[in-house]
Amino acid sequence: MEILIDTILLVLLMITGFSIVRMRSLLAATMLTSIYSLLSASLFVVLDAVDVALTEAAIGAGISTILLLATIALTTDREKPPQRTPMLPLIVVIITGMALIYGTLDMPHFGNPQAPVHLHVAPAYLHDTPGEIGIPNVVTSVLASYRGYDTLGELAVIFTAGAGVLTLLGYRTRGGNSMDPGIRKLLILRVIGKLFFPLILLFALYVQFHGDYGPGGGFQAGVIFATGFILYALAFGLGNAQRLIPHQLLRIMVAFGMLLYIGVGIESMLLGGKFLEYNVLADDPVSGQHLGIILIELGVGITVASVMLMIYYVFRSRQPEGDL
Amino acid sequence: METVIYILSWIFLLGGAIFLLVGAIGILRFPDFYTRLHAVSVCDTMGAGLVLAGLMLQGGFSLVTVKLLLIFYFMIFTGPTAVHALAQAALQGKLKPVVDEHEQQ
Amino acid sequence: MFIAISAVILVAIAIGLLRAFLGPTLYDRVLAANMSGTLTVLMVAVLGFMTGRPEFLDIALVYVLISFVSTIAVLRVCGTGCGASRDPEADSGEG
Amino acid sequence: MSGLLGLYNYWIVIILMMTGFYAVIARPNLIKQIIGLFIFQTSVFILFISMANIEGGTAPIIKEGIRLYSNPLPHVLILTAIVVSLATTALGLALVVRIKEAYGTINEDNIHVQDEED
Repeated sequence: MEILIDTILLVLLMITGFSIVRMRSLLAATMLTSIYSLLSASLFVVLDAVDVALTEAAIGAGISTILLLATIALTTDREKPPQRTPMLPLIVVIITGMALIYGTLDMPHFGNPQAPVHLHVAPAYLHDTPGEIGIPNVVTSVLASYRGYDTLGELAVIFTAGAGVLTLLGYRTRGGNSMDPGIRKLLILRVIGKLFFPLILLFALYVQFHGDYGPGGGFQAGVIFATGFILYALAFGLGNAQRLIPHQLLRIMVAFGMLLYIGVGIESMLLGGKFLEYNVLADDPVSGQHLGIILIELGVGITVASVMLMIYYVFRSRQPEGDL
Repeated sequence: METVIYILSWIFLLGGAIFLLVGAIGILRFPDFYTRLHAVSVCDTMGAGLVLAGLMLQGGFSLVTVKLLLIFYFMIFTGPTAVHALAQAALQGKLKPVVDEHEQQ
Repeated sequence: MFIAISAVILVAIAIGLLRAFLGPTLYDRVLAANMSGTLTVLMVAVLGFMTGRPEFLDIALVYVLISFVSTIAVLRVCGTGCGASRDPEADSGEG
Repeated sequence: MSGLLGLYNYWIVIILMMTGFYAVIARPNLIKQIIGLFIFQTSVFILFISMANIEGGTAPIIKEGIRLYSNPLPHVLILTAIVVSLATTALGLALVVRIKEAYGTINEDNIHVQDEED
């Protein structure tokens, strides 16, 4: 049954992809990109990747759509018709596609349990997690414990990207605490924004700390946190959001999350283990792992949330005054 | 008792599915943006509400029901707010509704 | 039976997508995206029951919140300015 | 799953990948290129997640009574990759904003023309 839904979703994704490329209005393309993201997120649910689905929904349909919109607001909505003939790119694309399809002929079939991917490392993770780490969500245990180095690297990439955006665009403080006339009209939005803002933050905390037991973890929670503050900024104006979480605080938080992560690693070295070996953090290895994973996830969450929110601030603060 | 709840949940689920389909046909067939808003409301309230109610009956009394209730609670607030904001933006953007020409004269 | 419900939801998503392709105004596309969000939430919920692991409703919850925030974002970030114009290519069917 | 349907997922992924690739190389508009890159990235995610799937398996969250789980390793890789993809997309968009400010256009052809004039 699931294969049927999988098939239909893939076809819908393909159609959406084609029409995104054909759209000449960039805003329309952005809206379709958001739908595309939601569709791929539901595909991930069908394919059992619940953690990935959570991330993709929060990032693809949420923040990346918002960033695209902010960029369009700063640049232009119209795409000029291409002057070059699209023949050459089309030929390149078709030849590459053919080569890749030829390559898939040797691949193990979809869902085959004997595929090489499933034979090495992964069975060990699935088998050892309950005993060694003691948490049900294997994705979290692999992310935070078995492959903690990788995650540190990913976090460093996010940190660097945040720093890069800040360097490229710079940051301008918004004077005043006034709400622009556009917001004044949206009374209902403000009431609902006030109602939902704490709920989203609460939910982000749940995702953060429930990540050991269900889908969730630092990456997802960080993005949801940032989305909550973005909702606040949308409903009450950027100036008010920046009074709530000042930009300087965000800069500190970005570094703090990274330092927390590295600090846990160094602490485990000081206690006689290897870098990021959580077993030594407590008397009993399993509770050491628990403590280590919670701290690491917290570090990830703090950095991701503050980088996302900082990127949003930076993009939006470039908008001309009064246009916000 | 169990069979009654089971049958009831399927009635809810099927009813919800019908409302969803009707809403979807509406968003495709209605002539202009303002009328399409109505079609979406059908999906957001009756469609979603009935499907979630059917799932609640299926799930029994557990954490699942609480989460479904939360989803329903969020939806019942977010749907109308989003649609209201959209309608207001469309009005401010000077999007003219399509009106029957006979009534206009 | 759950498969029937999810089939209906998929059909509704497909129709919503069609409206997103056709336009003709930006608002129609936002509306279609909003509806797809609602339908995706329902589909994830139904799928959770279908696969027998309904504890994944957290994902559906995230979808509700995210699709709301992104709908609001379109209207607030772009303001009334960029949505007012009809996309010209949508009318001609160029897309 | 056997026969051609077993490779169906990969083929659609390749078509999606090529759609994104086409947008990147054929469209002069920079934002459109970034959207194309987004499609490309998502298709790679789908490829990995398809490979992780095991027929009859469920999500890798250990629960009593379930024996077969999907492969968690690709999930971990893609989960972090999604967040990183957003970070890189943001960097690309920041560059686009700067290019717009410097050149007054985000059309690649016009930028080349302006570069040659200088």
